[in-house]
Amino acid sequence: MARSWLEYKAPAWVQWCPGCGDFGILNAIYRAVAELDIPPERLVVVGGIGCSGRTTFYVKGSNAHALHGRAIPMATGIKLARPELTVIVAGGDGDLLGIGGGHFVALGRRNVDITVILFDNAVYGLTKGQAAPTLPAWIKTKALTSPNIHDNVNPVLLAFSAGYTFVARGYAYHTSQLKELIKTAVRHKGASFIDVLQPCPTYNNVMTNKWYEERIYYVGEDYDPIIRTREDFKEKLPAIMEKLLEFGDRIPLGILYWDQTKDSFEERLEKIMPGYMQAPPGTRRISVDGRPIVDPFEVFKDRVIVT
Amino acid sequence: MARSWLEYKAPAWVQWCPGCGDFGILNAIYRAVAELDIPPERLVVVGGIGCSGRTTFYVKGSNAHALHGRAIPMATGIKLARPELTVIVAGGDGDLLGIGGGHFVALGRRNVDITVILFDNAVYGLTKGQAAPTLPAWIKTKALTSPNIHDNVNPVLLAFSAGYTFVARGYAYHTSQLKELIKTAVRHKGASFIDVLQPCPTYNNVMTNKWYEERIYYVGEDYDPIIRTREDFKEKLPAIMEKLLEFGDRIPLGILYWDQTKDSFEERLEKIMPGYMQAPPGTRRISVDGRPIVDPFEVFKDRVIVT
Amino acid sequence: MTDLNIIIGGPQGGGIESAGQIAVKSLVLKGYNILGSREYHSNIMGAHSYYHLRAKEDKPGSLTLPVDALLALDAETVLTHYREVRPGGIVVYDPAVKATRVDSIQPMAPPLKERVKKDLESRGLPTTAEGALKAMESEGVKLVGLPLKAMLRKVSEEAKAPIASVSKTVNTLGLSAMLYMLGVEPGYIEKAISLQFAGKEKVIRMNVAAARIAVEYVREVYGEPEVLPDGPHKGKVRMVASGNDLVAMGKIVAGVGFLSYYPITPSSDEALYLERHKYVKLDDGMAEKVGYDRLSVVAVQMEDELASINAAIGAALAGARSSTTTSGPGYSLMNEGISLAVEAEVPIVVTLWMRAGPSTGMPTRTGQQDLLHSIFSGHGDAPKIVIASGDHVEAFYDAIKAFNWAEIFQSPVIHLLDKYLASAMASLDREELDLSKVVIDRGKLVDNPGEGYLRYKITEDGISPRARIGDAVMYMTGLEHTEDGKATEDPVAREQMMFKRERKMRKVLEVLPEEDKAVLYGDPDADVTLVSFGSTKGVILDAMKMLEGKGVKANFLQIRLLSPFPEDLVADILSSAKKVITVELNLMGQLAFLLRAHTGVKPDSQVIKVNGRPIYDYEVVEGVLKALDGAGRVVVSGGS
Amino acid sequence: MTDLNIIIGGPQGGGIESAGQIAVKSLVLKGYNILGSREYHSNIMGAHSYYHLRAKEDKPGSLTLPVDALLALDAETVLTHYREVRPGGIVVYDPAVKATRVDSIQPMAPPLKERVKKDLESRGLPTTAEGALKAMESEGVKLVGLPLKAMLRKVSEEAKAPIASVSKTVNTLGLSAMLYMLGVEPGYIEKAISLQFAGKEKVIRMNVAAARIAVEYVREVYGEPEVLPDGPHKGKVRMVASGNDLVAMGKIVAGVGFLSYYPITPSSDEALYLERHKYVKLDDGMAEKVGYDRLSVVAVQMEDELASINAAIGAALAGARSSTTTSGPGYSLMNEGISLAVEAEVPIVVTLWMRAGPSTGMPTRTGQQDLLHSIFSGHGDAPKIVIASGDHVEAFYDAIKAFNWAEIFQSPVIHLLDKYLASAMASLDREELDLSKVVIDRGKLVDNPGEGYLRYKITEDGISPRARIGDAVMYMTGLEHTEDGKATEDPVAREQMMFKRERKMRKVLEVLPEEDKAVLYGDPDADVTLVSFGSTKGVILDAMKMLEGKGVKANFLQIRLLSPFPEDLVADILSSAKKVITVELNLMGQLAFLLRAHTGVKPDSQVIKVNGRPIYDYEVVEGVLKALDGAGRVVVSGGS
Ligand SMILES: Cc1ncc(C[n+]2csc(CCOP(=O)(O)OP(=O)(O)O)c2C)c(N)n1
Ligand SMILES: Cc1ncc(C[n+]2csc(CCOP(=O)(O)OP(=O)(O)O)c2C)c(N)n1
Ligand code: SF4
Ligand code: SF4
Ligand SMILES: [Mg+2]
Ligand SMILES: [Mg+2]
Repeated sequence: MARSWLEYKAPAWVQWCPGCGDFGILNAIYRAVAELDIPPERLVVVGGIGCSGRTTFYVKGSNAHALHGRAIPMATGIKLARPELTVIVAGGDGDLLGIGGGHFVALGRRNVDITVILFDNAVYGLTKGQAAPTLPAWIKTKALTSPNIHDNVNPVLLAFSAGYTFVARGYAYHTSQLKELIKTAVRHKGASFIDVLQPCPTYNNVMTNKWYEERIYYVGEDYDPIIRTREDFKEKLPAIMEKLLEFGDRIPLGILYWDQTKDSFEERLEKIMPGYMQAPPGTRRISVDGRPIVDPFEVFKDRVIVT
Repeated sequence: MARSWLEYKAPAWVQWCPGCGDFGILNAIYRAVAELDIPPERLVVVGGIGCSGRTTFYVKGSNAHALHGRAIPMATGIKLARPELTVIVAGGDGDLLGIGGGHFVALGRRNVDITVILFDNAVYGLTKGQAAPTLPAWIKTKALTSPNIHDNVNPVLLAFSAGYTFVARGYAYHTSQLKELIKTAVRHKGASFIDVLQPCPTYNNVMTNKWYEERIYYVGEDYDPIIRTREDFKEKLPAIMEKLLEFGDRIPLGILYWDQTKDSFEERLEKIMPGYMQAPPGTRRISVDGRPIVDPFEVFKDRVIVT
Repeated sequence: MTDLNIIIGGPQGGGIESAGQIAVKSLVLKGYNILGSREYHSNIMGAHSYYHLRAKEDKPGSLTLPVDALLALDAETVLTHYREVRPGGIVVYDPAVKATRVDSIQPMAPPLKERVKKDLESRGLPTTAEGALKAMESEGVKLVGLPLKAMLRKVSEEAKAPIASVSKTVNTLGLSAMLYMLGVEPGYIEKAISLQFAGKEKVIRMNVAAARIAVEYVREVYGEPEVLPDGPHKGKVRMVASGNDLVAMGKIVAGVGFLSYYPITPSSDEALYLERHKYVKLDDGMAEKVGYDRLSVVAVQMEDELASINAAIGAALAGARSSTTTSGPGYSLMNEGISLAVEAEVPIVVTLWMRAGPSTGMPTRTGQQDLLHSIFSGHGDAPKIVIASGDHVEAFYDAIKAFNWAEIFQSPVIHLLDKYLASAMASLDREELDLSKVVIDRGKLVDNPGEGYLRYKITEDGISPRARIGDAVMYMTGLEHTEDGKATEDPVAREQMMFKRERKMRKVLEVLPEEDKAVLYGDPDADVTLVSFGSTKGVILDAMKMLEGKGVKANFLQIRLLSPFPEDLVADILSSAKKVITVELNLMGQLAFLLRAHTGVKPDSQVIKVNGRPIYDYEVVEGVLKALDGAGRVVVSGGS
Repeated sequence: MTDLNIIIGGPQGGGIESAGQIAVKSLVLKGYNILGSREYHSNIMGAHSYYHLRAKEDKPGSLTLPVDALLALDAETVLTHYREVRPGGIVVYDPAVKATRVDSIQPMAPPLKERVKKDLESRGLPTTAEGALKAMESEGVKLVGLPLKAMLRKVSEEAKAPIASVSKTVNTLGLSAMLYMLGVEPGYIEKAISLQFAGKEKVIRMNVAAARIAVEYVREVYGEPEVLPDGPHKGKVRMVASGNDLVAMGKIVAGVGFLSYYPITPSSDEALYLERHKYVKLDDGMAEKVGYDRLSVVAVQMEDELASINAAIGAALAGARSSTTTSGPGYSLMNEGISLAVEAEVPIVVTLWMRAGPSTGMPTRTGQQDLLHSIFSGHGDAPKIVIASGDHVEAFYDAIKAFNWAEIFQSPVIHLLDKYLASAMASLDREELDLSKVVIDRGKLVDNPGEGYLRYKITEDGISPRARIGDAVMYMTGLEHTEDGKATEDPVAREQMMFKRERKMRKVLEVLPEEDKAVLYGDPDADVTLVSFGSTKGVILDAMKMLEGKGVKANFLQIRLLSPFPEDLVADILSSAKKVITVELNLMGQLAFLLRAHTGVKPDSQVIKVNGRPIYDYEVVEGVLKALDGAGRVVVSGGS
């Protein structure tokens, strides 16, 4: 714990509404990265567009504020170019599961070592409260003109289905538990996902702090989400599925699934191109004295003809 | 069975390679719609872009060949404008799960009454054999320069997670079983999904007919995928999850999950706007003698001020 | 002649929008025409926001600066707008904010802080709200201090409600005080409050109480003000609506059946307004005529703009009048769908509310930066119809015309508007939304296509009979195709289809009336011709009058149809122009570029504005004068 | 002077591509320069495909028609190309196809069937392959029948392999027969076969056997042909590569670290070629210098083009030379990302291989329809660099320059090419890919940004020092921002950033050498100036010579930089042009439009081609002659 979380507070006015759950998540991030002792310039927060995505401006880091829905591919490019950096995606439910739904699934398949934090408020905050993909059907929050007729998607189940190797759920106002989840997720080598239930006092007048408090609970010590072998998977799966599917009167928090058997994408790249990690694309030299380092007639022999 | 399947054969050269699994799927579609006795002009096949998407040109119907990945939203527009039509989406794994992944998930949330048939050959056929999202990791099919380092997505699990209310798997060369699956899927009122394992003899030299034949089996009579009540769901879920997750040495075929408890999107629209189905947007009159049927000063009273 | 200009500023979420609307309604009730628009940050709560409005006997075409009255609901407002009130004007503020230092205002933009501090320092004033107030005072602005805290306490007593629950009336307190000082009788204010909060009795009561307390206070301190004379528009049934509202209304009147959208500023409010009216009860007579009694519009929030445009295309294929609405970022994502709609000849209307780009840019600020992007959107030769509305009334009619043209020419129609028009409210007379001018024309839509139907039949005008999907065996595709819609790569068939699509665009130019292509306002013999498109129309018309006062005779060529470009008409009009100056809200001079490309006319000067704020009448005047002085490009930068 | 033109046609999947490449290699080995391109359907197997090639002593800039020899591997080829062989030329075919009726050929495009039937009927010939052969014969084409079935049986015997496994040599049989008839010695053919199938000994053996059998057969039936003299390019180390290959090579030479892509014709083959060489062993000396011994390029197939461009942006932010490659539909999807790269000043290279649109269009056919779309891609004022390569050599260098410019100007660079260049193979000399001409310039990239780093520092040239993400605390955003990358909506800061970005584009025009902006070929005093961009370069240069033969003195202005447009340079050059004719492969005359918009010059005529086939030298000649005769627009339509 070399650093104080204050070192990560960027000098900027935090624009969220009073009481917004985002403050809790932001604090959890500050504390997690401080405890992980990540130098701010090595920390990359990639934000989507939305209230949530503004996190990039509030955490001191080497950050990128992406397009709406495109934080994951941008983070993928950053991470693959510089695999030594810590990359965290901060996005809303509209951002990551609506417009970015395709990328959300694709990251699971790639298992790139990125931590995705979903600010799950079930509404589109920044655009004034429309229904987000996590809003259950028939709820009518205040900005809707008629009840929502879309079913809600289950983010943790979707992440599991897509192939994320670490899947957890936290609650925005439980900063220290959330901080621990984030730390574990960042340490995990692979695509990790944390669904953070986040009250939006301004627009989600149904799924309020009270609503959540009545439902959430932490999975117990006896719950074992860790997959160390393929046999583990078979054995533990029924219990894991039960937790992944549970969302209603009771909502489980904590690490729900953690597959430790899979290589990250970077490790797979290293397998097919040994040496990649040592001289990654972002930082390796590409010229010597301003000249290229490869000669086409040497490298592209398959196109050379000696007449 | 008023119609012969031949009535659905469009006069066009079928451009697939000899032995392509797509022929089997096409035949199953012909037979299914014939047995369902759908008038060709009421049948709408919406195709993606790919070898698979060409199905739109081969089935006689009132068809639309969409953009790559966009068959589902286009089909959604068609169906919601004319809910009385039968709408079938035919797309490849690249189309529906790669570029169209976000829409694939969104259709589950909407449960629009559309049948999605996935031509699952694990490769991008039409663009010459690149890896598709369903190609397992470390396989090196002939067009790849190095082994695939992406994990495969599990289409039936993803469909289930996304909220599809009918999820099945078929095999391209088992035309009559597939025909039955398609019929049931089309009859189901809601978003239905059939993952059709489809050998691509030209590019997928690993997941061949032989490969599949060694693995596939049909779920038995004892397997009950039907959810009629919320209790059913709890009870049957473990067995269903097992089947949804099974993909390896053994691959189950048949109806894997069938939730009969949910309203389709059209039914939900009808609930919030009774009368919608009787005068749907596609066919209702919008003018009388070339004049509009509503007057702004009558309808938009909230903006009227009497000074 | 009344010409009343007001700014009402405060923190986002602090009731600025409703204060603005109450002001608008008060003045409309009083018989004036109004124009009012909100400037706000892409933020939910706390950032600075202001309502800017103008009331006149005739129609105000433009907002302007300086204003006659500033209502400052916080220190930031004082410090942001203190240079925007005219000598002799008033500022209504709470003395409690005086001590607030510039540096202590978190939401205030750092560059603005620097500028304000520099200015106040250069005047030898403290860098606090008080400094700014002093600066105003020294320039002859009357300071009207309101002890808001004490007044709120009073409201709480009168309304018998705790302070916390009446605290939201703080805007009404300020507003009522200001309006009263400007000569608006309390009765109008109270009626406006009732209209604003229609249906919420308790809220009305609280706010009316606040209004009374405010009026009483200022009357006591500043005496009875001179009453503002009534405007000429009394005793009428009028409408007060934003551009967003009017487009939604136009769509419903046009018979829209399907609207897909993905939320994005400034288009969302159009969708929201349409959703509020998506389910309309018809009267019995009409019900009998059309065969149904409840008109339902399927309005679907899609998962993204790719889905929006493709769903809209699907619904159009199935026969619905179909539309989607978006702004720049969303439109960028729609490019591929636009190209499909061109190739497959699908009649869809895409409403494009321009905002300040590039990229996410300034989401809640205005601009006209998407002109060339929209015209050339979609890969391939993808010609389409692009129409830009100049004002609220045009926005309404264009929303309807867009559907007609989409169906007549079987083409996507891009309806260009901007954030300024989106949120600007205008007062309208019944005759301005005149249904007798509205025709519903579905072009070659056929109900019974019959056997052997060919979706892409080659015809002389390039337009084929169009059947709904579901009514005939047919094939629709984005691949190049033969007449029957089957994919082909035959070089001859391909060429034929390219020329077929080209003919349709020629037809557009043939068929459309001149008023939908380009309109010349003012004396054809003027000394200078201003050329513009979109929401600058009213501003330029106002500026023309001001220029006349300065001895400059200008006329104004409004380009309505941007694609296909009415080159002959425009060239013809410009051929007699003595000097050509374009006015537009983008950096590269997109209209100027288009003008030269199509007509060869290179504007003598360009007046541009790119700071995200609407252009004001005086800026056009200033720009034209500089241009006449020889400036090649004049950048105007007004507004906060 | 040798000028040998050949078409090799047959069903897709029937070895047309490899037959074409063997022909190319044979002729290169023989000392010629070649140009060869494949025309094919968007289909995997069965549709008609053909290889079209030309061999000359000097560099062929264009393919042309009619050809000297046609190899028809099926009836469809005979019927598709029978009007494309010159009198005195030869057609090699299998007599077994003679009886095939036009109507019975499933893959053949219905409109083509109609045209062929009409033509044959009008000549009183049967509507069969035989009819087409007769038509050729009557025009002086020599028919060379090959009993392919019997010959295959022989191959099977010689190779001691079953018929089924040798059936793939049918193309080699036909090809060898044709090449031999044209005077190419069997040794070259065999060597070319070995090169083509390098590493696959069995395949080589089988095909060499086939070649020998074919040669033997034609020698027996038609006698020893006259030997084609050797070309001048013998005894050299040369390269034969496609445009796709050369761009991939250029990227690797430029130091690309990251390539994201989503498969799409015609860009996929670039990605494929790069992937084959993504992992390069460096020699020890170089390894020591750079500190690593294996260069690895991260080439990732993304889930779509949205992901491709955003991942490329991410990698660029992290310091990699980063690129993505696509064609029209994919580029449409990248619009939003392009706009972000402009606003956030991210150096990425987007290779755009144009194909026939709009929409999915004709995926495997060529065109230049994305010029304006690419220039105006992305909403907002989003200026970017767009460069178009005229030929293979330019494609290689431009791929490198694009990275330099991207990094120097911190801007997206769009590298425009087309399907024709993508698949066209050309022979190149070592000096043509001269590394001594290549500089790697990373602009203001800083390794140690230090404290207080400002990503968007306002500078005179608009370019800020650029640090890699991961090397400094910083903020990057697509929102409008202050120098430190924090979002702002301040009107003044906004304007500053707009002008900063504008200055960068001015700088591009200042810094780039003329040869990268626009190049005039030929006599400046010519009677007519042809203006074009992209892959028409070689064709126009060839046509200029042909025109000279017809007494028309033409020169050629190649526009290399399309954005920012070098208006002064182009205007200057055109100011002395006597007559201006644009040549381009799109419908609306996109270059002509651009030309007029930027320079005021309205071309006197336009020659366009839109049928998806490359333009041929004789078409340019024909177009120019018609234009000189007064035609405003000449549409040329050659090719099958
Ligand atoms: C392409 C595009 N479409 C739409 C928008 C407008 N937009 C900005 S934020 C947002 C959604 C915000 O919701 P969410 O992602 O849930 O984040 P939250 O604000 O709730 O944290 C939308 C739709 C955009 N910026 N870009
Ligand atoms: C936006 C866009 N990107 C890429 C393509 C090129 N493309 C055509 S088909 C295809 C993939 C085909 O694979 P799949 O969907 O699995 O269908 P299959 O051919 O295997 O049936 C691609 C990438 C396209 N048409 N549009
Ligand atoms: S709108 Fe909701 S999510 Fe956004 S800042 Fe306010 S409370 Fe938070
Ligand atoms: S490439 Fe594969 S999927 Fe496509 S037609 Fe051929 S065999 Fe079928
Ligand atoms: Mg949200
Ligand atoms: Mg596939």
